[in-house]
This record gives sequence, C-alpha cells and structure tokens, in this order.
Amino acid sequence: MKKHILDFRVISNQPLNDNHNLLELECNEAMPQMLAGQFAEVRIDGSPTTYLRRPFSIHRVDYAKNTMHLLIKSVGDGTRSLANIETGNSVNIMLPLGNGFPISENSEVLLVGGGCGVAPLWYLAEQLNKSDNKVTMLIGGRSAKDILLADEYSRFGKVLIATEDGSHGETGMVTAHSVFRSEKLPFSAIYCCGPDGMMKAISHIAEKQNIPCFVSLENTMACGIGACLCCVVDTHQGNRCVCTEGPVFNSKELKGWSAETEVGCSIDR
Amino acid sequence: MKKHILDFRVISNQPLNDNHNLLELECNEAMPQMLAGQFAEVRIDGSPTTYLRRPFSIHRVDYAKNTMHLLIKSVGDGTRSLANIETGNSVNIMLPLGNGFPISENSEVLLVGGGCGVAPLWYLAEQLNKSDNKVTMLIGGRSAKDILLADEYSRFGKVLIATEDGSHGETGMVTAHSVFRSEKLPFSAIYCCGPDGMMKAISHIAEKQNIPCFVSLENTMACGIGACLCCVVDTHQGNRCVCTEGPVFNSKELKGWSAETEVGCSIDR
Amino acid sequence: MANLSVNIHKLNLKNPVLTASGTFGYGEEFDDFIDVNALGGILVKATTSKHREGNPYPRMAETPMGMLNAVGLQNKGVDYFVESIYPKLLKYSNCIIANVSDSTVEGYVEVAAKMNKLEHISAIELNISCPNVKEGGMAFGTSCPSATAVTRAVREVYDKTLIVKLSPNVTSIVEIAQAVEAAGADAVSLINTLLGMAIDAEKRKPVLSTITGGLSGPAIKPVALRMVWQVARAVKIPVIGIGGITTATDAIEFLLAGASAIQVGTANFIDPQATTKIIKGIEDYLERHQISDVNQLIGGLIS
Amino acid sequence: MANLSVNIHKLNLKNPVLTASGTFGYGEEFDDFIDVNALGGILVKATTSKHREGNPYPRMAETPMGMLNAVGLQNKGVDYFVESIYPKLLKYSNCIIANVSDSTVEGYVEVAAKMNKLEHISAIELNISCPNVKEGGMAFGTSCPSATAVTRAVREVYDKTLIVKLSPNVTSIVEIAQAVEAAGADAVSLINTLLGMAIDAEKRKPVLSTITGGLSGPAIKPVALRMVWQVARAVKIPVIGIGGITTATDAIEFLLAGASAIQVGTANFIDPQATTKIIKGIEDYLERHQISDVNQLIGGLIS
Ligand SMILES: Cc1cc2nc3c(=O)[nH]c(=O)nc-3n(C[C@H](O)[C@H](O)[C@H](O)COP(=O)(O)OP(=O)(O)OC[C@H]3O[C@@H](n4cnc5c(N)ncnc54)[C@H](O)[C@@H]3O)c2cc1C
Ligand SMILES: Cc1cc2nc3c(=O)[nH]c(=O)nc-3n(C[C@H](O)[C@H](O)[C@H](O)COP(=O)(O)OP(=O)(O)OC[C@H]3O[C@@H](n4cnc5c(N)ncnc54)[C@H](O)[C@@H]3O)c2cc1C
Ligand SMILES: Cc1cc2nc3c(=O)[nH]c(=O)nc-3n(C[C@H](O)[C@H](O)[C@H](O)COP(=O)(O)O)c2cc1C
Ligand SMILES: Cc1cc2nc3c(=O)[nH]c(=O)nc-3n(C[C@H](O)[C@H](O)[C@H](O)COP(=O)(O)O)c2cc1C
Ligand code: FES
Ligand code: FES
Repeated sequence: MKKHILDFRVISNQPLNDNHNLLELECNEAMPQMLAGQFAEVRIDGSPTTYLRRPFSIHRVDYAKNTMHLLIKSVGDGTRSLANIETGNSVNIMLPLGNGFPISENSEVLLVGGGCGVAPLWYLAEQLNKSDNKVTMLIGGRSAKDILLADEYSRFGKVLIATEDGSHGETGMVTAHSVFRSEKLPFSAIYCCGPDGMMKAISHIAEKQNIPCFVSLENTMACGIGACLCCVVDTHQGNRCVCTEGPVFNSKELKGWSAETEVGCSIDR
Repeated sequence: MKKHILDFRVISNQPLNDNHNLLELECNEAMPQMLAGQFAEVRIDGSPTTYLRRPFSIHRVDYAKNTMHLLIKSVGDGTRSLANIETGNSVNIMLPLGNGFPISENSEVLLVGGGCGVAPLWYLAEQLNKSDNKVTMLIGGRSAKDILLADEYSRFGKVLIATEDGSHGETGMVTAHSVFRSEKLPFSAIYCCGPDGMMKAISHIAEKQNIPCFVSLENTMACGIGACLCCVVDTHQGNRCVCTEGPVFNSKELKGWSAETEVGCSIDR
Repeated sequence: MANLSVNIHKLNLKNPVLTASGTFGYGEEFDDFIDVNALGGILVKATTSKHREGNPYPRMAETPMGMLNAVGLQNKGVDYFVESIYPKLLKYSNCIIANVSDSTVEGYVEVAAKMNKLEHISAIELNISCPNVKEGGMAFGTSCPSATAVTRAVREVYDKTLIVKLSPNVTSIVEIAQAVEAAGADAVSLINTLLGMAIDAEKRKPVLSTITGGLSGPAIKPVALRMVWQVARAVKIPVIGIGGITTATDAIEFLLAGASAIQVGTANFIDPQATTKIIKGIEDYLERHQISDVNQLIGGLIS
Repeated sequence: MANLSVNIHKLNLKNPVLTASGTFGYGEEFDDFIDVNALGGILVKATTSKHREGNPYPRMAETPMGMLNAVGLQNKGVDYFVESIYPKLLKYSNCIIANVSDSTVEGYVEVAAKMNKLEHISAIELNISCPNVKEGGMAFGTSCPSATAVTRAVREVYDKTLIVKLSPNVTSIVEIAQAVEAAGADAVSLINTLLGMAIDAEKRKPVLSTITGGLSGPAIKPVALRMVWQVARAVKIPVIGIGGITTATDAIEFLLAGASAIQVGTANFIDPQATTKIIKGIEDYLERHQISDVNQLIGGLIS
C-alpha cells in the first residue's frame, strides 16, 4: 500500500478521562485507503524533547468526512503535547503503515482490548462487522473510568467489560472473564491489543483451543517504514520488524509467546 | 539590583509591520523595579531549535498595570516563535539584567535609534523626560514602514525621522540628519541603540564634539548574568561582559569605536 | 541553474546529497515519498560476509535531538545481497554504494571482492566504525594499524571507488584518515555514530539491550562538522560529511567545512523527504548567493 | 527523609549536586535565584597561574540542544583569586572546589600549591581537558603520559582532595582515568566538553573566533553517561558525572551509571534554579521508590 506523508487539521480534541484524549483529524487532501490495525507516525511539533515521530494506531476512519481519529494515552512528553493540541492546529502524519489485521468473513470473532489497547479495535470492529462477522468485544481495565468508549462499540456487536475493581462489568482481569469459561469457544479468530502480559495470556487461551490469535504489538520505533531495523521482535523466523511485518502478528509466530514449536509457514493475512 | 525569574502572561501581541511585534506582558507577581536600558532573558518554549534564552531590551514598563512591553524583531526561530505567541500564554523571563543607561537631569539630550534599536529608547525617553531633560529623538530606517512607533515617542519630546528612501522625514541615513549639521550640538549626552555601524558613526560625531555617547550593545549570550563569559566586548580595560558590565557602554570605552586612546577611568554611570 | 554535480574519485554524482547507510534501507522504503533517483546516490544498509541477526530488542533510545541505535548490522549476508537485493537495486539509475562491514579482515575482503563484481555498485564504503558489534566494527576504526590493515587488504581486491567510513570515537580522527589514505582509500566518509548510552531511571536499567549504542542526529552535528573540517584540511582525497544533517543549511555547512558530498541519516526518519528538500535548498542557496557551481562551496569558508 | 549526603574521598557533600566549572561563575551570580548553600558544593570558574584575557569574541554558538563555547579560561590569575575572590567565597558554607587550569605542568603546580593553602577550598579539580586554549588544556588530557605527569606533579604539592577532570575527546577514556588514578588522583570528574564547530552558512564563516569550541548541554548527555558508566567500572576512586544534566532524572541516570556526585553545567543558563530543582527531584524519586539513602543509587543499575 502506498505510504503517504500528509498534513491533518485537528477538528476536535475530546478528553475521555484523566489521561486519554480522542483526536479527530481532517486530512488536507483526500485520505488514502487504510486497513484496520495499521498505524500512523505523527510528528510532534513544538515539543523540544520529542525528536522522533510517534506511532499511533488508526482508531477510526471516516472517508466521507475525510477524517481519522486517534486515541491518545498521555505517557510522556510527546503524547502529552498531542493531548494538549488545540483545534485548528496542523499535524504532519505518515500513513498508512504496517500490515493490519486479517479480516475474516461470516464468522464469530472475539476482540480483546486492554487500556489504550482498544485504539485499533474500533476500526477493526467496524470492518469485521461489515464483513458479516458476529463480533464480540471484551474490554478490560482497572476500574470503570479506564473503560473507554464502550458504548460506541456496541453498534458493531456485543460488548463485554471486565474491571479489576468490579466497578463496571465482571470483576477481575479480562483473561478471567466468563466468556472464556467454555470448553469450546465459538470464535474462529481472536484479535487482541493491550499490554504484552494480557496479550500473552489471551494467546495462551486461544492456542489451547486452536483458535488463531492476532495481536498488535508496540515497539520503540525510529522510522516506522522498515528503514532502521530498530523495532524488531523475536519470531520463530528470526528478528522481524514490527513496523512493516507487524504491528499485527499471529501470536504463534512470536518467540516466547506460546508453545515453543516452530510454525512451518507464516500465517496468511 | 536583585534579579528575578518570573512568569509573565501575554496580554497583547500587536504586529507593527512585516517583522516587528509589540508584546505586552503582565507579571504574575509584583514586577520589580527596572532601569531604562536593562534587558530580560526570555525562555522560548515550544521551539525545538531554541535551546538558550533570548535577550530583549525592556521596552516599556507600566508599574500601575504591572505590565512590561517587549519589541520583537523576527530574525530567527526564537524571535519568530515569540512573534507568533498567543494572548494568554505564559512566558518565563529573567530580569532585570545589565546596567542601564545613566539618566542625566535638566539637560538637553539626543536619542538615536535605528530599526529595532528603538526598543530600549521608549523607557529611556520616559525616564529622561521625567528627570526634566529636553528630549530629542531621532529615528532612522530604510523607509517609512521601518519607522516604528514614532508617534508614541512624541509625548516625551521632539521626534525626528530619517529614511533612506525619503518616504518619511529627511532622506538619507540617520547619521546625515540635519540635526548633526551644527558646529556645536546642544546635547549634553547622546544615547544610541541600533546596528553597530550606525552606533559607531554617531559615536564619532559625539566624540568630535566631546559629548558623552552611550551605546547599547548586542551580543550572543548564553546566561545573561555574568556566569559564562561568552558575551565579551573588547574594551580599553580588556574583555568585559555585555550582560553585566553592559549592555550600555560609553562609546569611549570600546576598542575600535573611537580614537584609540586609553581612557583612564571608567565612565561613571 | 547552478551546477550541482560533484565528483568523489571516479564517481560523478548529480548532486552532493547521499543517504547514510542503515538509515535508508535499500532505497525502496522511500519510493513512496521521493524520487530516489533524484538523489546524488544512496548508501544501502550494511552487508557482512555472513547472515547476522543483529542485537536483541530494545535497539533504540531517543535522546535530546538525537537517538541511540544498537541494530548491530542485521542483514542476510553478502550472498543473499548478490542474489536477492542487488537485482532490485537495478531500478535505480543513480549511484548505488554498498556499505561493507564485518568482524574480521577476511570477512571484509570477502564482501568487497563479491561487491567488486557487481557492475551497478559503483563504490563501497568500508564501515570500520560500527559501535554496535562485539567484535571488529569500531575496533578497526579506532587504531591506525588496524584501519590500515583492513583498508589495504580490501584495496587489493576492490578496483572501484573505495570509501572508508571513520569512527568519531578517537583521539585523532585526522591520524586515522591519513592512515587509510596512505593505505589506498579513494575517499573518507565521516562520522559514524558516537558511542553513547541511555538509562531508564524508573526501571533502573540501560535502555538498550547492548547497554551502549551509537548516537546520531542533530545532537552530533557540531562534532561531525569539526571532524570534517579537520580531516578535509589534512588529506588529499575527497571527504564525505555525515552527522545530524537535516536541512540544506546543515548540508552547506559541511560543504563549506570541506566535504565534497554529504549523507543524510537519521533525518530520513523524521522526514522521509528530507533529502530532496535539501537538494532544493542547496539550489536556492546557490541562486540567492549567485554561485554558479556547488563545487565553489566545497572548503569555501571565507577567512 | 532519605539521606542525600555522599562522599567523594575526604569530602562529605550534603547532597550529590554540584555545579560545573565555568557555568556558575563564582557562585554569587546565582545568589538572587537560589540558596547556593543548599547545593552539595560549587565548582568555581577556572583559575590559571597568570591573568588570561581568554579568546576574542564571538565565543558562543547555539547548537541543537546544546552550545559551543570558546571562552578560553578567561580569569585574573591565581594571585588575584587568592586576594580578591577567595574572601568573597567564604560566605558559602558548603563545599567549594577550585578548577585549576594552565598550559604547563609548572603552571598547574603553581596554582595547586597556592590553592592548597586556602582553608575553605576543600578540593581542586584539575582541568586537563579544556579544548579552548591553544597550548596545554585538552592536550594534557588526551594522552596517558601527559595526564600522568600533570597529575603526579600536582599530587606532590596538593594535600587535599584532588579531582582530575577528563576529556571526552579520546579513544579510551578508561585508560586515561586509570592513568590518573595510578598517578594519585582521589577522584575523577567527566566529561568536559566535546570538541565541536559551528559555521554560519550565510556568512560562510566559522561562528567562533577560535573556529572550534567545546560542546555542552543535553546533546552530549548520552556520550557522558556512557563514559561515566565505563570509567566507574574501571577505577576504584569515585567518579563525578557531568554532561547535559538538566533534570533530576538526568542526575539519577548518572548516579545509576556509577557517579557518586554530579555537576550541573549549561542547564544553569536556561534555568538558574536547575540545581535546587534537581535536589528536590532526587528527594522525590527516593521517596517514590522508597529508597532511604541516595548512595544506594550509585552504580545501582539492576541487571
Ligand atoms: C504500532 C503502535 C501503535 C500504537 N498505538 C497507540 C495508540 O493508538 N494510542 C496511544 O496512546 N499509544 C499508542 N502507541 C504507543 C505510543 O507510540 C507511545 O506511547 C508514544 O510513542 C510515547 O511517546 P511519549 O513522547 O509520550 O513518551 P516517551 O517520553 O517517549 O516515553 C514514555 C514511555 O513510553 C515508552 N515509549 C516511548 N516510545 C514508545 C514507542 N514508540 N512505543 C511504545 N512505547 C514507547 C517509553 O519507554 C516510556 O516508558 C502505539 C505504539 C506502536 C508501536
Ligand atoms: C542586550 C540585548 C538586547 C536586545 N534587545 C532586543 C529587542 O529589544 N528586540 C529584539 O527584537 N531583539 C533584541 N536583541 C536581539 C535578540 O536577542 C536576537 O535577535 C535574538 O536572540 C535572535 O534569536 P532567534 O532565535 O530569533 O535567532 P537565531 O536563529 O538565534 O539567530 C538569527 C540571527 O540573529 C543572530 N543572533 C542570535 N542570537 C543573538 C543574540 N543573543 N544577540 C544578537 N544577535 C543574535 C544570529 O547570529 C543570526 O544572525 C537584543 C540582544 C541583546 C544582546
Ligand atoms: C538506525 C541506524 C543504523 C545505522 N546503520 C549503519 C550501518 O549499517 N553502517 C554504517 O556504516 N553506518 C550506520 N549508521 C550510521 C549512519 O550511517 C550515520 O553515520 C550516523 O547515523 C550519523 O549520521 P546522522 O546523524 O545523519 O544519522 C546507522 C545509523 C542509524 C541511526
Ligand atoms: C561557558 C562554559 C565555560 C566552561 N568553562 C570551564 C572551565 O573553566 N573549566 C572546566 O573544567 N570546564 C569548563 N566548562 C565545561 C563544564 O564544566 C562542563 O564540563 C561541560 O559544560 C559539560 O557539562 P554540561 O553539559 O552540563 O554543561 C565550561 C563549559 C561552558 C559551557
Ligand atoms: S521503526 Fe524503523 S524499521 Fe521499524
Ligand atoms: S551571557 Fe553569560 S556572561 Fe554574559
């Protein structure tokens, strides 16, 4: 897919809680096609401590409005600077980058998101829904206020919630949610984005039941386009770049993620 | 004089022409006393290419309103960033720095400003006027649009203009202005701020007629408080710091500025 | 329009703007963003005699106006390069330069000899300055005898333009430059990365898996510029300037310091169009200063 | 509250935050902004045997997240220091350290001997690493024999804590550190500035009167951190970390890398309260991590 470098204009910046913001960005040109799970490299202007671009998942795409949404969690200077950006400001973005999730058709699928990991799942849920899948979405967090945008997802399917303090949905980690308490899970694929620990746990569950599990990895990136080789992850095929060969991997490909057996062929996406 | 480090709030930012802006800044605390000719070291936030503070003359002070004005000429990233600053933003400033102009009393004085060199002369003219001096102010520039704030100065005395293209006031350089066409200039002191070449020419005229000439120098500064020794100027007493021993010097002290004779004692200010 | 073409030994470059090895992949990563053929040339990522996995993750740390990397020469080896990568490079008509690395003199010689046969690779850059491999790499570039040894050995098997890339992590880069000149280098390029380190204070751990890594980006520009200036005055062969170059002004500074061409590295990550913007900026500068030939800028400081 | 005091040889510092020589004047320049006595100590600007005018203007150039300086040890000489500056320093009750520079071994010895008699100067820092003087300065710090010679000669006349300040412009800073340790240094401090250069492309001239100058500020932090880590593992004497330290996090990184104390340099220019903010930040960090003694951070990387 052709990569672009484009200027976007901030048309809204909505704080979702203490440390999450939802940015809506309008493209100065016709926005290119993007896949669910792909990401964007955003240049952060006016932050002297932020030299490199920052990668963010493409959260939503609205081709009719020519806008895109990013979901930003403030963790450092770059993300804080974006979270404080004012409407009307211009942002330079490279996109679409990476591979994206494989989109199954006519199946029952589970999406699991933890914390800011829900970011790529909105667009994914929309795509899966369009492709006639029965979508279940499981969102986890510490407590009710960490569950972002749950209502919004209900338009694409069933939404399940798990919070550690029980303030919303079931009490406990996402991985302990009752949806997994079946000998034979009805899903033909599980899609997952969130902290590594959570994704590993979900991928174990999936593997036991022989369900393909697609995880979206984070990594420290310098270029985002496969030029620097900084963003590698250890796979059964050796070091692979998260920015071009990911960010989505079948969990079976990743070393240390599941049973350490060689997988003969790369999963088709 | 005690130096302070204070936050100011931009209460207005008025473009004067293509590349000059007048900022009015309100102090978050009671503003300290400052002398005409002193300067401020301004931290430029959000400009990744501007690491050090930038020095600016204190243009006007209004103790009643607790505000100060800076006159900014955009020459590089730091000044451009300041010129684009929006009302309401906060600016961190160290002040008051440097020595300031000596203020004569009950005399006739001439102030000469070229370009952005008028910056320190507003506050100076006000002080001289208050001390019962007869103030004449000569402002020079390329053409009419380079003559900044001339009307404002008229409240402190007579204002003369010289433009190279004759579009305002007399035609020619300030140094060729008819005010100098007298064998015996009536001034007991000349105060000067502008490009080095202009200041040197004025100081020659002054010296010939034995009139003390006080010039305000620019220099590349790192600290502004005498700690780094980066901002030296060559004087008959050796290297001296523009930030603490200046920015105002009697032109006779400066090597290469007037007849190269040693001046025995430092001029009293 | 002013002449932009410069010569590096036998290479005629249509303009002095090259890319730095390891920051531009094999060119194709940038095809979507720029016309790669518009550049003076490209330096592709390092090739070693054998396949290398490189260092474990994490390999990158951001620093003030710069970054540390610890990639460690990840590549599939020279034979794979010859078979699978070289054919893809043939679509470029500008100057393609291979970056040759290894941990032994024999390894360098093997790669150089194989590169010598590739018609469309018009020069090699000998990387005797990589700080990110346990053996060899930077060690070759930090002493005159070892720099001489590897240059001389490669010279024997390599007929075309031989560029040696110098390490800045030395007391006197001039001595090393003179040593490789005497050993037969046709040009020198500098600088490679400065050896640096980053620590995560919260986790109380080094950020990089290798603890130390190579510092690049605008932060190192003043050091690079100084070294280019020193070396350009001390050798007769052309100098290629590298280090933090981001804008046309940066590039012009290196030319003025004595570089005959420059390489853009880390800046490609922040702006994949940095190289073509730099070419445009040099053109503008020449026009504004009414200089008809970019060669007039090379070593053109006014004193 | 956690213990912040650290020891450098015989010096007991109330906290590990010192100022870097040449960036803090004689302390009084900062009296308006901070309580100078709150610092672990201050390093005053360099003193040489004779009066020095320093280099001509321009002496400074801003660079990406850093600056170049070419002050060139401007000072009025050791005798003036003893008579006119020392008495003013007596108002400070914390640790005052003199920075001793010169162009000859005899000069260093003369200054050190005179400093030895000043009761309130509890240590000297031997600056064998200044890049901004034509003779001596950095030259002493870039070879083991000369670093050894000047350290040994000064050791003979100086009884109190002798700190040697190392140059980063070397192939192996570890070797130099070990050489001065063997020659009698009680501690080493590092790094001094990296040799760099700036060019004004429009004027086609070097920015500094001396052409090259010393690079400081956040830009050099990764290099400084790496060198401190290397040296701390290789010597038994305490190491003082310097280079780009601006925040408490920076300071903690240097402590973790093995520094027993740190010096804040260029950051004083941007924020004259940087030092006291760093002390406060270290306190906060210790509290947050429930560490009762700052000494537990020194060399405290978790592996
Ligand atoms: C493919 C991909 C998609 C992502 N999608 C999103 C998203 O949709 N929304 C979102 O809020 N965040 C997302 N991230 C994470 C986001 O890129 C980082 O949080 C951001 O780069 C941190 O920048 P900073 O300047 O705020 O923090 P820094 O000050 O740089 O660092 C703060 C902390 O974040 C870690 N960090 C720094 N850079 C990265 C990086 N590139 N990747 C991961 N961690 C990093 C640091 O180790 C440190 O612990 C994504 C990352 C990747 C690789
Ligand atoms: C005591 C003093 C008072 C001043 N008062 C004013 C004032 O009232 N209004 C005003 O607009 N400007 C004033 N200046 C000049 C102002 O400080 C510089 O224009 C500013 O620092 C340039 O910053 P920049 O980032 O925009 O430019 P840069 O990108 O840093 O440089 C652009 C150009 O300005 C020159 N320059 C850079 N720094 C300085 C410096 N510190 N002093 C002089 N030239 C410099 C550079 O050599 C270059 O040619 C004063 C300077 C001094 C020393
Ligand atoms: C991620 C990365 C990988 C690099 N890989 C190589 C390499 O394989 N061979 C080499 O000679 N230099 C390599 N370098 C060094 C660059 O070519 C260049 O010398 C250095 O980065 C300084 O230039 P810059 O500041 O413009 O990036 C690499 C640099 C980076 C940042
Ligand atoms: C303006 C200036 C003057 C300096 N003068 C001296 C000096 O006289 N003696 C010395 O040992 N180091 C001197 N240094 C080096 C600093 O002490 C310090 O080692 C260096 O700046 C790196 O630290 P920093 O990045 O925190 O500034 C000077 C540095 C600067 C910026
Ligand atoms: S971030 Fe550069 S290769 Fe992935
Ligand atoms: S600017 Fe530092 S001494 Fe004047």
